[in-house]
Amino acid sequence: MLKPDRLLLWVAALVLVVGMPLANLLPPTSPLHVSNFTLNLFGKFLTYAILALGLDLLWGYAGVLSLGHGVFFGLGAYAMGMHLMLEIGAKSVYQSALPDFMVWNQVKTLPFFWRPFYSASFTLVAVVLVPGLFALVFGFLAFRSRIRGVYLSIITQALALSAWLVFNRNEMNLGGTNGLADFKTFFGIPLNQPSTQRLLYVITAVALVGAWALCRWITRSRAGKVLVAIRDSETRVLFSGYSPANYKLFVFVVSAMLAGVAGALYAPQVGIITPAKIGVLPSIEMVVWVAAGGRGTLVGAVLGAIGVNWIQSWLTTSYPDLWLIFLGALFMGVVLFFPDGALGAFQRLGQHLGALLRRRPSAPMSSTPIQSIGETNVSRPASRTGHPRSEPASPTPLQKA
Amino acid sequence: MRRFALALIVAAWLAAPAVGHAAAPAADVERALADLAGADVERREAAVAVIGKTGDPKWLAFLAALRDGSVYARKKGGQLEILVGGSKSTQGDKDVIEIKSAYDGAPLGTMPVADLIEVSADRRLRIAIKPFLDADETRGQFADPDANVRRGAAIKLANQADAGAAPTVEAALAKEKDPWVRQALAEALALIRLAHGDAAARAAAATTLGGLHSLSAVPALKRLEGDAGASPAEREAASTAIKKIERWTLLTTTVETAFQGASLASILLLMALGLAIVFGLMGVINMAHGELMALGAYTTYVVQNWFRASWPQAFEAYFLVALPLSFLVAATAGVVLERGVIRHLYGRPLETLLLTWGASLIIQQGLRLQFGAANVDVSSPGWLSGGVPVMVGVTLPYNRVFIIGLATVCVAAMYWLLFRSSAGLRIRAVTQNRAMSACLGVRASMVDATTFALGAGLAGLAGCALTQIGNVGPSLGQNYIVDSFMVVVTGGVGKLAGTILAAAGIGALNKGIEPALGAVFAKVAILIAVMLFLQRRPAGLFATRGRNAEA
Amino acid sequence: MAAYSRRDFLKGSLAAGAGVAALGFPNIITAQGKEPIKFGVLHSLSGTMAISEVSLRDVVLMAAEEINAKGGVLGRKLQPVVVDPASNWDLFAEKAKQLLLQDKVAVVFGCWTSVSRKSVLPVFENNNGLLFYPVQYEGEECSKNVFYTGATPNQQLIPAAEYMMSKEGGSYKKFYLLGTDYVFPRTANKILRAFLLAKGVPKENIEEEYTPFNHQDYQTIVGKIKRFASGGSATVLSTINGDSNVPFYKEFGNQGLRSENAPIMAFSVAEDELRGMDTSALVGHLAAWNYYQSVDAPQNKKFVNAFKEYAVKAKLPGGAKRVTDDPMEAAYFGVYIWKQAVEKAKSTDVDAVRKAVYGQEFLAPGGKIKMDEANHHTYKPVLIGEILKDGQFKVVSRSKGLVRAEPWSAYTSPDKGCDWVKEKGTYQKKA
Amino acid sequence: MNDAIIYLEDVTVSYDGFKALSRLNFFMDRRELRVVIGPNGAGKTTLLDVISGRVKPEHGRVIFGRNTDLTVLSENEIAALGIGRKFQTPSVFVNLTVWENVELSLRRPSKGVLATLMSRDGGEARDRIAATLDTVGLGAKGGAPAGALSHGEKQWLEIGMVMAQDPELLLVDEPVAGLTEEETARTGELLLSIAAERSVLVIEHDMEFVRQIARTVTVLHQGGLLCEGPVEQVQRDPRVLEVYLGQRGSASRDAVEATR
Repeated sequence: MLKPDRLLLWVAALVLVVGMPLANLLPPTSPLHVSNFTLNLFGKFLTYAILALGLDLLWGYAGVLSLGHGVFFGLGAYAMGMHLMLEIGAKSVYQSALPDFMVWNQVKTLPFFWRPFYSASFTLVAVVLVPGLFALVFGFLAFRSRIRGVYLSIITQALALSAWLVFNRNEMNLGGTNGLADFKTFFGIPLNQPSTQRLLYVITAVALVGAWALCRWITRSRAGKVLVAIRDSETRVLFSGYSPANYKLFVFVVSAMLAGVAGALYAPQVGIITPAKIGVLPSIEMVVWVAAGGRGTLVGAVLGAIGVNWIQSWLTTSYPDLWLIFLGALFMGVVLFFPDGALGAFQRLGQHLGALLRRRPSAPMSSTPIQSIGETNVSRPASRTGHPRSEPASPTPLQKA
Repeated sequence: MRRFALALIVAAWLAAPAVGHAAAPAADVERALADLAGADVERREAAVAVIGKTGDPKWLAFLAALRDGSVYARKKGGQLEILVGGSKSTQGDKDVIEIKSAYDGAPLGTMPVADLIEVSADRRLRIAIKPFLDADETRGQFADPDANVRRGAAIKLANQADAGAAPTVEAALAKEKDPWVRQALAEALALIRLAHGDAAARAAAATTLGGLHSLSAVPALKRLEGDAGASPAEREAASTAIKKIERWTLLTTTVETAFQGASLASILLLMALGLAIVFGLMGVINMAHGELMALGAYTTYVVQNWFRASWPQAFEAYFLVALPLSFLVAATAGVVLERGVIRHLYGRPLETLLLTWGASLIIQQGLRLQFGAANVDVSSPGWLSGGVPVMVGVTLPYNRVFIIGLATVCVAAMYWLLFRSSAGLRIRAVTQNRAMSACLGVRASMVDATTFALGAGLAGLAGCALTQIGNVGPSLGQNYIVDSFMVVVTGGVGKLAGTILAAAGIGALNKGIEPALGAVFAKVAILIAVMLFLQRRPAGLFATRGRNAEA
Repeated sequence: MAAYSRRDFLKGSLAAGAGVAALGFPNIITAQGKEPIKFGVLHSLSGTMAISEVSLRDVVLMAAEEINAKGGVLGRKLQPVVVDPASNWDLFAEKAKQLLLQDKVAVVFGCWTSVSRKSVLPVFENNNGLLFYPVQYEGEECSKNVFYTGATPNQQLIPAAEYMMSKEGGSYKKFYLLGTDYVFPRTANKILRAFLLAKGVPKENIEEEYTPFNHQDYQTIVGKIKRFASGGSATVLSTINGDSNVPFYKEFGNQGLRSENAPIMAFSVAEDELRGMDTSALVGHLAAWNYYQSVDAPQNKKFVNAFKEYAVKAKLPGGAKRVTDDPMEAAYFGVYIWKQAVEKAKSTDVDAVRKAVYGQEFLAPGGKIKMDEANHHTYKPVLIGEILKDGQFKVVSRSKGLVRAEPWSAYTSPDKGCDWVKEKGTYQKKA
Repeated sequence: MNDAIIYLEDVTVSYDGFKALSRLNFFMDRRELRVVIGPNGAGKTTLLDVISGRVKPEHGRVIFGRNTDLTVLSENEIAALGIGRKFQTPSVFVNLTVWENVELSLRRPSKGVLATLMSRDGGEARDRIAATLDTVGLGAKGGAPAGALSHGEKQWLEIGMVMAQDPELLLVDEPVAGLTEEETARTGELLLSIAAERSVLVIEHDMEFVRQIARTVTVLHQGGLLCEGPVEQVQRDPRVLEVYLGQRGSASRDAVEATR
């Protein structure tokens, strides 16, 4: 017998994976119809959600705040994009086998690192491995030398900046500012068909569910507890015989891979990937999604990613000038008042209601708040005090004794 | 062809100075003036020649006015009268302008700009005017008290290398004292001789130019070196000179690079200083630092406009007012930020990071709504534009010299404040042990506010300084924030010395490799370097080692 | 005021859009003719590009108001749908989709950077939309669904280079090609280089260099230019993007370089950018465009005043200080070209309108312009301007008559052409 | 000497010039409960840091058991060898339950990422956890979040966690700082019971407590070994009186400070 909140979760998942595409199949006249545009939009949001899951695993659980996840997202997206570019072949504006930008960059032969991407299977692997390996190297250097807390955040931010600079450079043969665009087919299937978009959506949704299952499995395992422990007291973990560096590295790589997958699914759905997705700002925005949704709870991360972006695409239409102000306010509000994000807010609400209901002998529905959905909700208000402790290396001399 | 003719005329005129002046405009000049007001390019050019040929200083002054675009025509009776416009001003709702007669510049009162037709001098006309004025101007300029003016004149003659100019230059050289002007004059003379002298003179000139390290002579010398017709002596002289100059160029390039490094370092330092203080002393990662800089910059902009409007005569001084003001404005904003939100988050650096980033977005968009998305223009005061020559081929821009100075002052001030003043004592006390200093009656909250205000103020100062080299827009801060953070992290938190050293190191390194790698990859290289550096010292250059704090 | 009316428009359109999307019987709505015609405005109102693009939104909305004031198009009012892609290239694609699929707009006026155009291109082609692109660009593009009212390289770069080589230009012999690192400067310099070499300029007299977006520190580069220019007769052909220009020109002046000795010919500096600059350092330097606010023509005076009034009326920042420039003019007459085409086609159907656009003529503020009969680009005059103290341009040279647009430069891809009447877009010329 | 549990041979540690330990020689038997005392800055905590691998000595050797050189190992490797450390201020995982705290500390064949991902605890492990919790008197609170425990309970939980590691050598830093009389007494018994089958190295200020538990006492002074022996002998030692008991003031101030 499922708990009602668990049920809620499954229903939500079902609606996302099956409901939306089916609704898209309905005739436009039916009230339940979901337009291609909306479906495509949500497809994009779901890719963000995948990334958010990884980021949450890293930040919400292990307490490692990466401000450079745009890079891994970008790596995945570029890996996929490169394959799609090569698929275009001579159908491009210049009717050349080379990608357009190479033609106007006077590149005569395909650069060596492009060649492998002719192979679909290689691409599918690269989408995960390239970000993974990159994260492995970077993380190894960072965690081995015990760069922690804010230091790590700033280093990752620097990483985002330099990656952005490099990807913008046309000499890199990655399309410079324009990035990779104008994809025609997705592994042979023409992209401009609604059916393809629907397919992509379903793939993304399934990938999201998979990613969620993976993260849940990790957080439920003892390793998951070790991660939380690291956030609480890295030294204690160290002296309990675990190597925090390895655990951080592990989760860093996993989240990078998830980001890569997200990017790979993003590129064909949006039809373009540019360095603009890699830079400092996008990377921080990704953090907002998690923070807003509720860090430390997987569902929160997903909610945040979808919610924030939904609001963005609405605000940028109806109140263009206010978008940034809203984003900023959201940020400050979350940090100040809802350290555990929207989900946390709901939960506390739920708990209050639960309390009220429990007054009466027969509470109609179980008062278990949503928090018990899957995760060990690690960022209850307790975690607010938990945080500074969790960063021995944090430069603050002002820790209240 | 025409140009050559003009050159000859000028030469002739220079050779035999002080021709008698026509008292009143002659008929041909009258006609020329009429042509000037017309549209026919050829005739206007001819007209310039006519007026120029009179050699009358007053007419030359007129030509100068024409070139500077302050010549107008007004309908008078049937035809147009040519006038010279003076300073503009606003009377009531319309702009009016002082007008003077074309010839002797006798004031004719003021009249609305709208009623005047601008007699413009396009590029072509100005090229026609140039030789006449050059000839005359050089005279005036060589007499000018300002060394830079005299030097400018010399350089101009050097570029033209007209044979006719030689006597003027010699004359000037004879009575010139200032070394830089002498240098320029000698260079001009040598170049002229190189162009027009006989074999011996050319050889001598070549040697001289070599001795003068004249970079601008290299093309001419190269030509001479390769000139089959030239005598071996000349070619020999030329090639030795070229070698000499090239060696010198190497030196100057190094000096320039060094200065550029210092300049970049000082900028980084200015930006990072405030950050370092807030970060190091309070453990607050202030992502809004860049926006506080933007605030400082916009303050400068506002002050400038204010001076433009109210005190045009004191405009040069606006920057001196802007400096302290931008400090204050940013500091105030800082206090608001600190008291308003940040104080709730002490001891949680990551939260402060997110929070301040949110704040930065709001400030940014606020600025955009207030001042518009476009950049705003902040013009440099005279004393911050141009540069000072320090050695042949090296001119140090004043604005950069100024910023280096400013950075030095700020650092000194910080040191005094933190380590010599009682306020600094309190700050350090709170930094080290909040509870204890509270017991000792230090008002921690007060100190926090001051410290943050200080950091913010420094940001404002940096922003103000940046208006002199960069542009001022809502997203100004974004361009700098990451760099500043890198400096702070590399320097080691809470260590001024570290910050200074890091800024210097990064600046120098960056400028050292930029010529080779280009801007982007230089930056990337820096970031990688920092990354590897942190491998050795995870807590930066001057990390406080010591008994490990408890877990 | 207009701002508000726009808001209201917007709400209306959104509601309608939602209605259409949800209930989905657009045919009924559009059936009763008096329904307003919706058009999209796709310019960044926030982010880095807002600097340039906000003005384009303003001028497009102004044009729409003018047209509505004169009774609209086919007796129907124009109704703008303004969206903000926030200088975020993938948001451009998303917003384009939204405009075409959800709001079902008849035409979209938008984009500035080539990357934004490239990112929306597939959207317009897949959904057969119509985009008017108002900015001078690198060419080498030929889309069935885009009309380019800005200049192609041969309408800006080549004439400018020719001018600098000419006697009245100062007959310069050494060229420093300096640009921001993105597609326009890269392609522009590729073409310029090809042209200069073709004109017999030796390789060693051409330098080429790129800096990243909003690069601030030009010390090193200006140092290089100084050495390059020593000995005279050198000029800089600059495709530096708006933001980096101030630091560049300042450094240029401060290190002792003057426009008489080494003038800068800029391809991306227009009046609107100059608003944000301390022009004292720029005076005497040059730019190449197809329109300047200073163009002396009655319809231009009307245009400039109209815009200033509009800016005041709509309480736009800057108000009466606002200026007009080339992309704004191109955006402005783009709206009118579309209007004329719709009236000629008696419908807003994309294919009908496209055919109607071919050969359309219009008396634009800068002078009469003409849409090409086949290649989706615009015949324009070419003007070399010189920067004045007040941030305006003095025209120092103007092309004889209109110059035909060549999307494929004769210097880099002489074998290619663009034609949507006889051919299917880009085609290989028969040798 | 062959049944030594830990052996330091003229170890020197210095932070920016200041010598925290200078040529210290220290030796400890198996199943010994040793108390190290000494005024502030004597290098007591540094001694623990050196043994537990948190600080690497510039000079000297640190031998664990027969011949394992600790100076080349990292903290977690040392911990895995069987050296447990209890910090002065209790450090537990506030966001995990008491049970989970012990569960993580439990001694296991491998504490690598993969192993930890895969393995689930069997009954035997659960019994050990339960047992540990009982010994530290937290048996009832297994489900509570550690953040909710009182100061004393946290101290015991941490001791429990260290015991769960089943270490051969237990390093304890001021275990009774800030505890009530009664808590102090209980802690004392706890340590003594542990010392029955393990070696325990305790650093302490509170002389009362020292007398309660100590057999042999080592006095550190300025990073060097001052003297060593039974409590009463040490207390009579004039040097000790001079440097330490002589300034009981400082000792008690330390105690005060420790209660922060």
